[in-house]
Amino acid sequence: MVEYVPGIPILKPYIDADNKPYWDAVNDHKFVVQQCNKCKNYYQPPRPMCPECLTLDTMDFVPASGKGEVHSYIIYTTDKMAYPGMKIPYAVMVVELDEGVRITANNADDIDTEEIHIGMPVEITFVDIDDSLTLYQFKKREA
Amino acid sequence: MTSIKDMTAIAGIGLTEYSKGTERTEWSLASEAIKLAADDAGIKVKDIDGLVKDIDDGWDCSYVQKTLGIDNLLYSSESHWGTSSMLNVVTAVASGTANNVVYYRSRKGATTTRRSPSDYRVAKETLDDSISILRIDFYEPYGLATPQGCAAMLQQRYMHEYGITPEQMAGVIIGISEYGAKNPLALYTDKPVTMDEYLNSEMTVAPLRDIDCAPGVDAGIAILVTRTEMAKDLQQTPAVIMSAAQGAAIEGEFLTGYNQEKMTDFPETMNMAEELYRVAGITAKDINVAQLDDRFAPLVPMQAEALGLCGKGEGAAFCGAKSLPINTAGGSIGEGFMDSNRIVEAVRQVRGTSTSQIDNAEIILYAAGAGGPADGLIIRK
Amino acid sequence: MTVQYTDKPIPRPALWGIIYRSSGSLWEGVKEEKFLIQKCKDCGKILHPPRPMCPACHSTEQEYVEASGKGKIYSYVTYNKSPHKAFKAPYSVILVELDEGPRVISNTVDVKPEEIEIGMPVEIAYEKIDDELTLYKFKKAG
Amino acid sequence: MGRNILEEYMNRKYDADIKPSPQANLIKDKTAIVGIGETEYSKNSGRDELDMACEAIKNAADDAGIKVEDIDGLETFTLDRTAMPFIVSTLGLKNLRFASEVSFGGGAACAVTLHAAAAVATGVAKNVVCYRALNEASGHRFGRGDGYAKYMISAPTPHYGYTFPMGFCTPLSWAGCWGRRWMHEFNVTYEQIGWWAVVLREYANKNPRAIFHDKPMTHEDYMNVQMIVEPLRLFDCCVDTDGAAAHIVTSAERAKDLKQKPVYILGAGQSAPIEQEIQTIYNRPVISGLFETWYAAHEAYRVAGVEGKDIDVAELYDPYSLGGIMSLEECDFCERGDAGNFIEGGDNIRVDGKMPTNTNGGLLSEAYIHGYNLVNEGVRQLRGQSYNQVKDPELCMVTAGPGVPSSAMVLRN
Repeated sequence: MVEYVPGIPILKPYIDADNKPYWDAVNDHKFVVQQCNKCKNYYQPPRPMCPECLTLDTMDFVPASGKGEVHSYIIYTTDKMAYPGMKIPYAVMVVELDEGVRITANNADDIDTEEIHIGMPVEITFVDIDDSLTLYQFKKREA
Repeated sequence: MTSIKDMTAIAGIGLTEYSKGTERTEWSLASEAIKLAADDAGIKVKDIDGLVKDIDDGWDCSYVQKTLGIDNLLYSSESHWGTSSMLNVVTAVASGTANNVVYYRSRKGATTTRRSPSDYRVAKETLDDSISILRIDFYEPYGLATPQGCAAMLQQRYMHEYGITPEQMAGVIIGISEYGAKNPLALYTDKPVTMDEYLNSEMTVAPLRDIDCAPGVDAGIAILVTRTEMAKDLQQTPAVIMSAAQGAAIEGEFLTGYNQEKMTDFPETMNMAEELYRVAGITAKDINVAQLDDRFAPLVPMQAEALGLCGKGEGAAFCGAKSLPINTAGGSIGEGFMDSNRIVEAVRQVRGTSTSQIDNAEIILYAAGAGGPADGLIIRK
Repeated sequence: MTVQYTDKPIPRPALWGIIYRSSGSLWEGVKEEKFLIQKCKDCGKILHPPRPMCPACHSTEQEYVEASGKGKIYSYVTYNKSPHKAFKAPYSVILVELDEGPRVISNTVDVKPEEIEIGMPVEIAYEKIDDELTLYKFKKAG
Repeated sequence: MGRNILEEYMNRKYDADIKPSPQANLIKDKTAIVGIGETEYSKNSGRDELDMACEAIKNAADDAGIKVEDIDGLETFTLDRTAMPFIVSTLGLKNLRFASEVSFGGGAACAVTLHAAAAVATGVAKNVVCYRALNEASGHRFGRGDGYAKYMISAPTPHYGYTFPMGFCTPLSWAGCWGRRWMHEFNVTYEQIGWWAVVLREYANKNPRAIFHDKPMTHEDYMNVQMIVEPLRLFDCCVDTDGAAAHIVTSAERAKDLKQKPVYILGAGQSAPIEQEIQTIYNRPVISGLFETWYAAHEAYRVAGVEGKDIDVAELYDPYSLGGIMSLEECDFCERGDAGNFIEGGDNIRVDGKMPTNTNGGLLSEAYIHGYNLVNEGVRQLRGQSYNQVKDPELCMVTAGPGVPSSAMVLRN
């Protein structure tokens, strides 16, 4: 569960031509992963060219299940290394998705920081931070 | 005594389309350029084991590997003020550290002028470096706030010292634009510049005419270098690197070397030229074609003099008379400001594929860094 | 006063850097309308821009001496379009070679852009921009 | 994509066939580190970085017995802010022949020496100085979180856009994430991790240059100290430092008639394996290991023609204890996943142990000059000039920053 400190803006993603579809989907509360339509490999982070086929025009964004499990995590216990816009303690998790790629996200309201453990089954959910920023978090999922 | 002479060669060049404004990212341009360079040389992209870039643009090698599928790199470096990318590449290959090293640039000079975020940059309080602080402490409070202004300061002193007239100075860009008109890639030069156009060109900062300033361009360029004996059994005629060198000088800055004894001498380029010719075992007279730094046309004559291509004060007349072919693809004035597009043209002259092919083009000189830390290359068939 | 300023903040020396602080004494002197140039205590070489070590003898002991403020215009440019919102075009930027050797960038106070010539003798003048910033400028000499 | 790299890494078999042949390598045994220098390491230098860089370079030249103007090559990080043209004007370098910068912060700690050696070995330059100066204690701190909120509205690069918005924006926390996965996969305990910080502090207490020279720390102190970002405690973090360090590389012939006993570069290597990022290496096939340190170390071994078991003393880059501990595995000083047991009790890494490590106190307790102080300690060990001198060592392994494109080198006396 993450609490934001009022008055300190949350940093927005850096959006450019390579990752725009990824973040546009998040804005519509949809989750997509980049896939090369030639070799069918999934890639994270999204990129302009497929490293397997070396092609610039085969990179699609396909709907993803958003299901996965916690691969690793950290918990900010002091403000020394934490982002000032989020209340201490807060956790950040690396989640391995069913598609095999891994993304980082905070735990949703239904997961307390102490409950997080490696291997925990989770599922994506979306949070509107403010009118110009929507992010994904992960909530509990029955295995 | 070991030397880098003839040990390495440019085996592949990669050039994306030039654009005055593209949606594509620098990452996409860099990836395509490197792939094109590998295809041009005839090697697998996976066999590239070294990547060198300029700090100001493009994306660092860890990004570019994600699109090229390179398993591991044995060499990487980023050039900054005072360093030379090509010399890095040559020492990497010649020392046996890596086999195929690519110097790549990807820049959106036409779309945005922001510095590439590829390096970790925190904002204002931690300024870039001491040279940026010198500029802010000593030049910007007085309104000298642009590179154009600094180039104009050099031009004014040079024209005064040798009594150069605007008509003579016009010869530089008129000569270069004649080559640009024959090069379909030179987006900014469809026909040669006329004397009237030159004399009537606006001066944002006098005495530098706006027409004398190279525009920005969006493009990706990659230069692949390998050992000469390996290049011999690849697809293209190898452009053998006779020598590569870099030059610096005390009191040198970046276009603002005001406390050098004679700033219009370009001491950095003179130091670099001395080593460049020594390693190559030739003199300035053996150069058949030159690709010089024409980001600001009035600096080309000073660079030609510093390289020993002509006597002091004779630079403008030398360029106007076209006694030596200079920037045979139209240079940055024609193709947009990206130093390595002149390396590509130098390689075309070696391969005989230039849009203005010089028939006895045996030894080609490339030089960059006019008025600041200098960088040079001599290549041959 | 040949350089016209707008109401926007005028760029000013950084001075607080952790990277390069050597020019601090020079700007303190300018506040008291004295133009101090750095000199190596061991070999007497004039160092400009100021720096922590002498390139000639590698001594790290420097002192500041007051310059005469006299010099000649070495080069100049004239901005017909202003590149910075604090400055009103047209204005000229001059490069002055001081009698003691260093060359400094500045503005003229009493010479219009079209009157400036290379070799023109000039003398230092000070212009208080605001309570934290005084800039050294140059006026016609003699 | 990446299939053979995973096999290679997991089977600990470094595939050397496509690499440049060792015979073609001009650096091996033909270049040497002949001079080392540094300023005082402190929490508040009161000086600017340019001033400290010049002092460190001058000290290195004096140590080598050469004049400052004999230096014709400069080598540093892209992060360094002393700007080479102004270093040339301040040191009075009349004919600079080579200059190069390497990116990726600490990952370049040995790459700078490799590039300097490449310039010397190919005859481009004679004396190349690698230097680094920073006021990271009194000035700007890279590793803190609050810096970003003040300066930025969005992540600085696209790839940080997947971590910064989640409040995940400091190198220590990124490392803590793959570090925890390693601890999980090989059930490494916090008690075991602590021994790294404890032994390094013992070394520092005998090293007058070290910032924590007069501050002892027991294993119990370690266990009771505050957790900064779980799983890493305050004593697991490197010590932010004001200072500068430098070392000079020249040819083996010239090294013979200089002041100090030459320390030869036997083999050096750089690395940037697949899905490489700045610490956020979460899309690697496995994240419980440092591919970049393994590849850099084994490229250095390949060129040097030696193996992990031949090394007598190691200086492993430890911006946080986990980086140094896991590097023990990547340099083959112990099996993959066994580093926790290897450092338990601390004897194996003490001065008379199986692999004396970070004998100056490392980046945790001596100083954090981005690895340059580790290179200087490696040189001191091989000259017999260390405060924690290993009994006549012959081979020293130095590694650079983990989690980023990295480098490593084998030095010999």
